[in-house]
Amino acid sequence: MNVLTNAAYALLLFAIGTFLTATLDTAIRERVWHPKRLVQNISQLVDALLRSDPGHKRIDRVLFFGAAPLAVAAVSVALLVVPVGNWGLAGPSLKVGVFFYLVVLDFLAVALLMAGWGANHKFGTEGAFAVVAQLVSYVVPLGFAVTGAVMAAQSLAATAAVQAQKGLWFGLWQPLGLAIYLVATFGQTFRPPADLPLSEDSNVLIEHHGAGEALLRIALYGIWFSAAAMGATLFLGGWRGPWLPGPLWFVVKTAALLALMSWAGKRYRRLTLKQMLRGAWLILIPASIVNVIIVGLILMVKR
Amino acid sequence: MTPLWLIPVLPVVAMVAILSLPQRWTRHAGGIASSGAGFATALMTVHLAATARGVQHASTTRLTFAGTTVDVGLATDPLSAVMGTLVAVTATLVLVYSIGYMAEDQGKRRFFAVMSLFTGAMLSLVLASDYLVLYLSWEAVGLCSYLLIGHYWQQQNASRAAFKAFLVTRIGDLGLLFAVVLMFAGLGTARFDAVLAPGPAGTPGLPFASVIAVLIVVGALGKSAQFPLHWWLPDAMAGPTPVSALIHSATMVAAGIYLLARSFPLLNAAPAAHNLILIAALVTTFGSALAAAAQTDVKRLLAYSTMSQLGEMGLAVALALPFAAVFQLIAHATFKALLFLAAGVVAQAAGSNALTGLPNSRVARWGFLAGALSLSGIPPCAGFWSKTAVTTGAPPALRVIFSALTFLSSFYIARAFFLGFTGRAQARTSEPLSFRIPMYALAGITLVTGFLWWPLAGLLRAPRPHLGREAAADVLVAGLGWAVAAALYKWRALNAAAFREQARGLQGLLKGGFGTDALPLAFARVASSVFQAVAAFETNVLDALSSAVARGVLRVAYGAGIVENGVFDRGSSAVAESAWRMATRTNWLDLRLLDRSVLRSAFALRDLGGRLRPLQTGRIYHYLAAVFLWIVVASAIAFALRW
Amino acid sequence: MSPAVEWTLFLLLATGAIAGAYRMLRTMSMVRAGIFLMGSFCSIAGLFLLLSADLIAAMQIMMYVGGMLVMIVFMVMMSPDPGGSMMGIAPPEEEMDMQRGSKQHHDMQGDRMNQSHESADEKQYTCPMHPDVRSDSPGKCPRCGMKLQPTSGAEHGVMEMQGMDMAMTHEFTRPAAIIGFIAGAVLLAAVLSFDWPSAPGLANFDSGLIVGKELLSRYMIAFEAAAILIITGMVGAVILGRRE
Amino acid sequence: MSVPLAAYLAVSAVLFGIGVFGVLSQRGAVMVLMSAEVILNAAMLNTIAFWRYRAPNDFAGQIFALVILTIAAVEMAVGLAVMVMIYRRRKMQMVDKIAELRG
Repeated sequence: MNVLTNAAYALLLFAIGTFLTATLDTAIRERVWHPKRLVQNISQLVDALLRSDPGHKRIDRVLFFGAAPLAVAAVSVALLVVPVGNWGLAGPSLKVGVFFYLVVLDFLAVALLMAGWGANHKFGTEGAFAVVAQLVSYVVPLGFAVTGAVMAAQSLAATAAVQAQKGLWFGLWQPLGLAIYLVATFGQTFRPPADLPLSEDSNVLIEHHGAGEALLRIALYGIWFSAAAMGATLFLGGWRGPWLPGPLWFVVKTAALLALMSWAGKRYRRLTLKQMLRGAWLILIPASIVNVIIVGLILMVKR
Repeated sequence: MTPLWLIPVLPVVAMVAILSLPQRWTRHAGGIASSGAGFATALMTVHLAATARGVQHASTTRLTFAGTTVDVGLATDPLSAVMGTLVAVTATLVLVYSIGYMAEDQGKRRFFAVMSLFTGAMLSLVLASDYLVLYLSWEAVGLCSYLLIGHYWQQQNASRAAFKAFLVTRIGDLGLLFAVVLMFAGLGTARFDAVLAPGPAGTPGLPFASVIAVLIVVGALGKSAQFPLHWWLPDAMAGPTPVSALIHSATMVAAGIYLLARSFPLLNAAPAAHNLILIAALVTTFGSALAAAAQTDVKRLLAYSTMSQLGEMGLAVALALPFAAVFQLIAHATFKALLFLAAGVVAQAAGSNALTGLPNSRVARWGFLAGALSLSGIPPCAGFWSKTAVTTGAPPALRVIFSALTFLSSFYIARAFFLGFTGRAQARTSEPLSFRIPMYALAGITLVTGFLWWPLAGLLRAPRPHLGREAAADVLVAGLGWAVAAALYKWRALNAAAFREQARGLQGLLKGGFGTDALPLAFARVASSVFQAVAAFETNVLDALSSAVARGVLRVAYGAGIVENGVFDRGSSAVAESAWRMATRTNWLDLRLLDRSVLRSAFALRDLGGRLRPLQTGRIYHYLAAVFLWIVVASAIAFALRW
Repeated sequence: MSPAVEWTLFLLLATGAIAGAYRMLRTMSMVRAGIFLMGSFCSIAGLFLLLSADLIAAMQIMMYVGGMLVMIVFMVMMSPDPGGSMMGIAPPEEEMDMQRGSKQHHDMQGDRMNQSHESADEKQYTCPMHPDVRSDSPGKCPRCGMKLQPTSGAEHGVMEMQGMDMAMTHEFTRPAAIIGFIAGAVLLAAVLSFDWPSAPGLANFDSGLIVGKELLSRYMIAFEAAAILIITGMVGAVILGRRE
Repeated sequence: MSVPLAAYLAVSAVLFGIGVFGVLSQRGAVMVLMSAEVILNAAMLNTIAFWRYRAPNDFAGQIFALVILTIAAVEMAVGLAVMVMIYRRRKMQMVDKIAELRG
């Protein structure tokens, strides 16, 4: 039975999460506070869901139409592992939780590749390859940053990470880890400074209109939300907090991270692929390895 | 107390340092590194000699391989401590000398590295506490000598000489190797005390004692260039002078004698070994003395003189005077090194080793003179004391031989001095400091060691020489040799006027030398009158007599040279001739019989290859198909068998 | 898990794995082949989950998803016709079934093609220099980049195409099939003829923790060997791949 | 665990067969590489199946699987590097055209 409850939990979290991120993002980017304008923005997205996405004769049918569902599935499975509150759910306490989350992230890249390639268009192909390049180079620093936190928590399970942060948040005594994690999420979830695959001249979502495109955009929001949520769990103590109830803390912390990221998105110009890859391989990966070493030393000293 | 094994290791460390230093450091690092090592070892050995008053050190390590345990290591007893000091001191002085000598040489870095290695190996040879370490360092020393003789490898004769030296000493080393093997077979260990311990009834407890003794002697003969294996030493002079000075006069060639002295109890008991040394030593001393008298090349002359001196030491060992031989060795090391260094200075300046064309250098002349005096055994020098140590111990019959030897050696060294160093050559060479220091030091040592005889004799428990009639007779004979040489080569070539100038020169020396004016003037006047009288006497009486004797000696010398070439050359060419003929015959056989069968099988193989060629299609999937097919077949078989 | 659920899951994943692998070999388009293989590997990972080896499942997915993406990129970069549209351009009308439907000319350099569906289907386009390059849409010739000229259409079976033999498999296919079949059959026979033990109970434990500990204690050598293997492999790949 | 071990082994046998067919029949070098991956996966499935059914508490099986995974990774890396080299020189990577290495 708990398979169903887990699935429900994930989908619910996916829905609320994406809604929250969408509103927060539009709020920060367009500097719009009025609830009416916020709702109007989201409603466009919703009615896009209803319009059909025919695609043209030249597309690779299997890939083109398979992309959107795969993306949404990937994101919801990723959210399965994120612990919102102190409920004894199987997902968050999965023994290989955090590792599983990292693995599932890649499926989004597969979906985008299928979408880009399937569209049988120059921009789509270029965007698809940019997606693959970005994925391959940003999963390594992300993995190492997460390793730092997992080492401190002594287990791969996300709940264990929350438990271990009873005393001091990992983000505080592993600042480098948190920084690398955030920068890597830009690369992984294709948010503004690193959103080359979604830019005008190499857009993965070209030829996608209506439901297909909407689903893919929702999936992108979802993956961004899950990244922020996992970041909050691993580095800012998850749902644990002094006064407020568990889930509220979770929302506050995730919202904080989301705000920080979208602000950074607004502020910096879009990175070219060369800059992004150079940043990942030459700066992030060595830094993340150093971070793991530092954490290891601290743990050895503490133990 | 500093660990014993450090002594041989220090120069090796210096060698490693020299080799590993970056290129731009070699300019002066070479000299410093090796001299540093030299000083370190010198200090160490002096320190050891001081503790030789009964305090014995040993550092042995136990090596176990393939079940057998061998304890190997170094130890000091009076003999090795003294020899160690000698080696270290001479090595240091020669290395200092060679800083100047090798200044422009490109191979300087290699030279100093190998010299340091040699010093280390020689020290471990001397300090070894068992035959195994001794043999290992014996080989290392042989290797270094090969490398150093062949230092100027561009020159054809140098590399050929190095090769010859290495081969001949190898023959000797083989003897020593078999000896060590026999020792292990017999006793299971090669330690000196075990091997040399007197067995029941005086004969050494060692099985095959006499065979081992003979083999040891063969080893010693090879290394010390004695009669059967002697002809490599003169050519070894092709190496740079410091090499000859250190290796081919003072240390390496002396190793043979040290070995004989060390294993003396063994040799004493084996009559075969005893006679072998006697014959070899006798032939070598006389043959090389005569040859030395006929030489025109100063370094070859010194080489032959070394051989004759070594022969003399061999004789001393044969006459059961091991420690006299060792003392002779020590004295010889110092003055022969001095002679070589002096000769080296002028030879390098002149560019050739010819005796006549040497330039005029004050330091070299006085150094050579000191060495010459010591060699011929004139009283104040070391040579006198060691010669008397040997002659006093010798039975009366042999004393005649020794005096003849003294005459010959003083004659040829005096000849060398007058021809080479008193000539009127105009070119003057000034010597850098690094030449002067070792020269003065060695000169000092040759003078001092004489007085060291008493403590050394006590230390080595050797018979003390009593300065009786025989010693005086020897000095006279030496003086006679000098007079003959002087007459033959110096005065006759001069006219009276030149002679007077010589006297005034002496006068000038005396005035400067002793400070008080009155005394030197008187003395000078007396000396000049004496010289005039002698000159007169010489012109009419002595001339005829000495020229006759000298001519006789020369004729004998040339005869010996001719004989030697004739006998050996003709013999070897005959052997070569027969070998060549036999080879051509087998070649005919080989062509007829073997080729046909071999060729046929080759052709068979070739067309088999042709048939197999299509198997190699170059396409990977064919190969992979074969692999998978085999997997399937194999698993099927396995599956069938199990089932 | 109840046996029924387990069986359905097993069958689902097994067919996924086998179908994925098979489709990879049969499909013309390289990218699709990559995706199918990735599907097959994910279902194998699912099988691992069924066998409660969750760490290995996660590792498998991470390794192969990333790996396949890179493989696809390489294939597109290096194969003459990644989109699989050049081959077997049968007359489009009759065989519009799923599998062959995607036979469109996919051109890396050309811009967006014939958005308007004019009647280009009957006419064929060929390159003046390479007559054997045929395509049913204007654009540039993949071989020499020259403008393609219209020409009379010609019936192209997969195999009879002269010159540019674009078939995915080479003439060794038939024996290959036989060997593959024999291999599978023999192993299958071996497997089915033995009575394998039933599964013992499995304490629910944290495989990540335990494998981690084991790797660094008992199986240190395996761990180090694997590490060295990876490093040498990577260095070798970099050196081979380096562009002079 | 109602699904018997034989079922897993059967699946891996079939995968192995498909892999072999793929390696031998495919013309594209990259396709050959991918079929080789299938064979490796078949082997890994076997390992894990045996681990689960024979000795679930001794983790040697899983570690062996990890080693297979490493081998697969390295094989892919080096294989692609070689592919790039061949492609640079010959502008195509059809396995049947590359046949110079022969007697």
